[in-house]
Amino acid sequence: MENVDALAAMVPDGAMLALPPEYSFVPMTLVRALIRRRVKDLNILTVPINGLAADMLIGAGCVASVECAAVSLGEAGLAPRFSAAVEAGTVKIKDSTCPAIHTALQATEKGVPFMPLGGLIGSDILNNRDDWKVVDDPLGQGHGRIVLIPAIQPDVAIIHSPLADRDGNVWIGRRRELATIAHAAKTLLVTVEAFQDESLLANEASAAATLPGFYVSAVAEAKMGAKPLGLVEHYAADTDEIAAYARAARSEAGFDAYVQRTVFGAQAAAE
Amino acid sequence: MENVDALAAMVPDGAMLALPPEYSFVPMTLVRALIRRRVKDLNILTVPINGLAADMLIGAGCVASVECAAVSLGEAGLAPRFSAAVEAGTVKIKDSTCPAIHTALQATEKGVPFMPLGGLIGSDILNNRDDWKVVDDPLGQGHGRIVLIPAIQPDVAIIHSPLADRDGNVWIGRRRELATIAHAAKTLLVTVEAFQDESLLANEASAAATLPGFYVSAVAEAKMGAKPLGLVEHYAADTDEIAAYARAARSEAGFDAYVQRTVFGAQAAAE
Amino acid sequence: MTYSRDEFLITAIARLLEGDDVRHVAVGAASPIPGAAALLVRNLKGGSPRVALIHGKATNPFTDGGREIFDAAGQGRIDVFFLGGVQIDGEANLNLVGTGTYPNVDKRFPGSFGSAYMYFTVPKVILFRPEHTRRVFVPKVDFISAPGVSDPDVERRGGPKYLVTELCIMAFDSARRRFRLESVSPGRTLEEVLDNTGFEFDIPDVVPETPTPEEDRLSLLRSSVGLEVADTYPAFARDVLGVAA
Amino acid sequence: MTYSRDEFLITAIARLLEGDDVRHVAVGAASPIPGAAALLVRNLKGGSPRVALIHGKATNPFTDGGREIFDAAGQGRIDVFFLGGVQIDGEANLNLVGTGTYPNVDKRFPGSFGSAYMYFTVPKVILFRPEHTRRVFVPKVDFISAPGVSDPDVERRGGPKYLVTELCIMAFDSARRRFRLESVSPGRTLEEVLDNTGFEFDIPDVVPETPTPEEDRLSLLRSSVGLEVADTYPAFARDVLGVAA
Repeated sequence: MENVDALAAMVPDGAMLALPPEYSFVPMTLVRALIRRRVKDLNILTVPINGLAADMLIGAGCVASVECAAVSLGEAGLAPRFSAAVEAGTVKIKDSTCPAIHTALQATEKGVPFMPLGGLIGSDILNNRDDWKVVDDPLGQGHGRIVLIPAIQPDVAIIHSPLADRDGNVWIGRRRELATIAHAAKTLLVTVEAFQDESLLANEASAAATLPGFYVSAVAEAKMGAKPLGLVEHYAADTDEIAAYARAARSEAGFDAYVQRTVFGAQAAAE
Repeated sequence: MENVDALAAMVPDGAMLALPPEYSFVPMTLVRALIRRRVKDLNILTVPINGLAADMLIGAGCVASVECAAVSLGEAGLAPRFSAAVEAGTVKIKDSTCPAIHTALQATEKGVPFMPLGGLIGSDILNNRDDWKVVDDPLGQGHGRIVLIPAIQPDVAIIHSPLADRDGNVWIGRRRELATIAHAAKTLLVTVEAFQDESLLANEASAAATLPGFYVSAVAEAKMGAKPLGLVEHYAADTDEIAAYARAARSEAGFDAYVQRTVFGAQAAAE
Repeated sequence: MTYSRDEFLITAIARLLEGDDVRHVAVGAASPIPGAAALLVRNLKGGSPRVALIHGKATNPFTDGGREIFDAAGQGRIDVFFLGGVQIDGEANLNLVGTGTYPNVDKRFPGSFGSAYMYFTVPKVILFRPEHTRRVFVPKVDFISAPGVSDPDVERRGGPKYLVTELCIMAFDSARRRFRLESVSPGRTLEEVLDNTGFEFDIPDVVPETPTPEEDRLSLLRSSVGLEVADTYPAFARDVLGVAA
Repeated sequence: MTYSRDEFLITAIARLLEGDDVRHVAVGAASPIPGAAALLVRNLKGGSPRVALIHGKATNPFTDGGREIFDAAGQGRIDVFFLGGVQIDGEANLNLVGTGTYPNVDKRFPGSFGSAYMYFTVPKVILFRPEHTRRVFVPKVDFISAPGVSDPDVERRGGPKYLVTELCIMAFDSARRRFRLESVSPGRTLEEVLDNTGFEFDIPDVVPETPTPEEDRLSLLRSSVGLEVADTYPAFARDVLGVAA
């Protein structure tokens, strides 16, 4: 078992970093540790969307590019540092769409160089993606044109789960996108609320909710490790705190003060 | 809730029928009901392999064609009616390979006309499949040739599960191929050991093991409905009975006597 | 019975969901008004259509992760979906990315989400944007997140069918690539719609008024259906429907 | 210590799994000898390699359904896999379908399973076929379930590395498209191998003897490792290793 800072040290500068969506086990404690370690030039992939984690990493200057279907704080509004960075051009943006990101990871999961996806044609998303390719129906069955999405292999993916066992098996419940992320990524770093001694693979019921340990590079304990986001059946999102972030991050100075307090300050030292 | 015979009546003659693999919830009671209803001209798709169910349907004259990666009785040996029918040419055989069948169903699951798959080139499986297509790397990234597998959409899929709830949600545990089969098939018929009143979606742990009811066309109760095959954590396979089948089915007469006893006879009347 | 704007919009959307072709309605994140409309119709019709509030819990039937709703749409299992836009133009093109010149737009919004796919695969997409202004309804969007119409050689079974705003309801004709005004909200006028729409659209000789909320539906919204809404949107149920979770 | 043929084969295979390149061994259905070999090496090396006995339970780590092992192989996460064949020829082509003219062969076997994919994706495929006869080892297979070698324009990171039979061990050289005899089982001779092999293969000047089972390994197989084997293959553990589950 590692600690959170050791996990943060396993994310190299320049890595392509996959982040799960807001409702799916986002490892905020680890994200704060990444900001503390002053990681640089991350290429963020949101799977398929993200909010607070991506926005904080962008605001803290850790990010070179973002590939996303959306970055949003949900009910708290726009992701202010994301919007500012894209408007200013200080972060390179690769717009995508939810199923294209799932598809690109599934291609890596299956070890194929691409997968087809319907829709997309006529969208300016496609028109700005020279890595995506439109082909005529290669089976010649009258299907018409279709888009091929190249495989994406993240260097590192990070998630926070309620539970792991001593063999590194990790509970993911019905958040099956986490399995696909894990299958596709070269390195998977996991923080958990707790460890249990009994194997999660010991019975069929818990095995159904489990990511096998052989996809997991390292696991560290992080109590309340998704806060201020929520963790299903464990704690709700702290909507006041997220709204406070949204307000503070409207300006660079406000963001800096927020990060100083929550990432570098006394509040963070307790993590 | 329906009964098993009502489910059997929902499988039309000539249907493409998807069957799960031997270790994954095979609905043998329903298979026997299909034989009793004298269904005809089934096009069986094994996902990706099968044994007893396919062999009995073939022996009983219900099958026009089989697409499979393998049909085998496992430790009990060859599937005798399958082998005899293929040797005699009375059933059309479309040989495939496990990941190609998974891929073809995933294509339907994603609503795309094909998916690529590695390997296969140089195999006589490919050389005998004029529906599969070899193309040069369409992304032009030096990947070389690759095979495109067309989507397969079964008309009907049938499974037996330990448990369903009153909303038609069905427990599948970690047998995720059953989810893909369900997503891909037009009609899904399910038999279960038991029903429970509480929704399987009521908590995250059981939801993780559950196929949502909106993929399920009908559910019927069938106690011991996988026998003589096993059902994980419920009952083991009856290896003596499977061996007895394997011996009997070596000849057409032996098979007929076995079916008379187990499908049409007193033993079956109790189902 | 008096009613709020949001209650009016809920019942207006609900009327578009009552046909037998609507067996499965999916509603994206943070969409309480379409969500409440779908739950209302399900209640009225005794359990059909199925309703998937994607980030809901008890009301979320998905167990195959984030891709399942897109897969289900690709399988033809989702009949209705809702989309909005920072900008929407007269050919029903949607912009969810930002205004100005891409990529470093003047004002960046979250992004396209699944629109570029769902718009092609769901037969009945209802565009929902309460704010009806020339800022939203533009002659031509700055960025096409999802196109309203497609060439014949592009596989497309889905697309825009209706546009619902606080001012009016329009229907979209894919073949003619144009919206047509269907009805105007009570107390609003055709002139207001024209003044606040930046694109041309067809206008019938007689413009009906969108019906006011039916009393029985308002009652349901403020009681049993409100409780279901509260399961996913507690703040909305409390503030708009007066129902505590 | 005396030993059985199966115990000999288990230890012979185990020696091929001891390298550091072997981090993850997968074993297909109904393969107790390779399965026992993998569990033996895992025990000897203190937990590495990981072993996936595909239809095992406690020893089956897969939770993504039937496709996961193929996906994992596609991801490069499986280092060793075992394949056999009704027929195997000198270019390591495998036939798992039947003998005679396809499709209505003279003798139909179950089918190709995942061979046509795993043979391309798993770096170290060990061909295992105890029966060493000219019926199995033919000049040219009647049906290629999976080809031993591929043209350079076909993506292939995996393929045959060894062939283990009751008579001998051969290594396969993909570049030369030929097997090379590595060692002959104790008490067997080069002549026996030649007499019972229907294809040509390279022969070293001096042909070593395959080592007999190490005593400590036999002890492990008949005790703690045997118990692990019994978890998936109870009849085999009882009959061959004398261990009851």
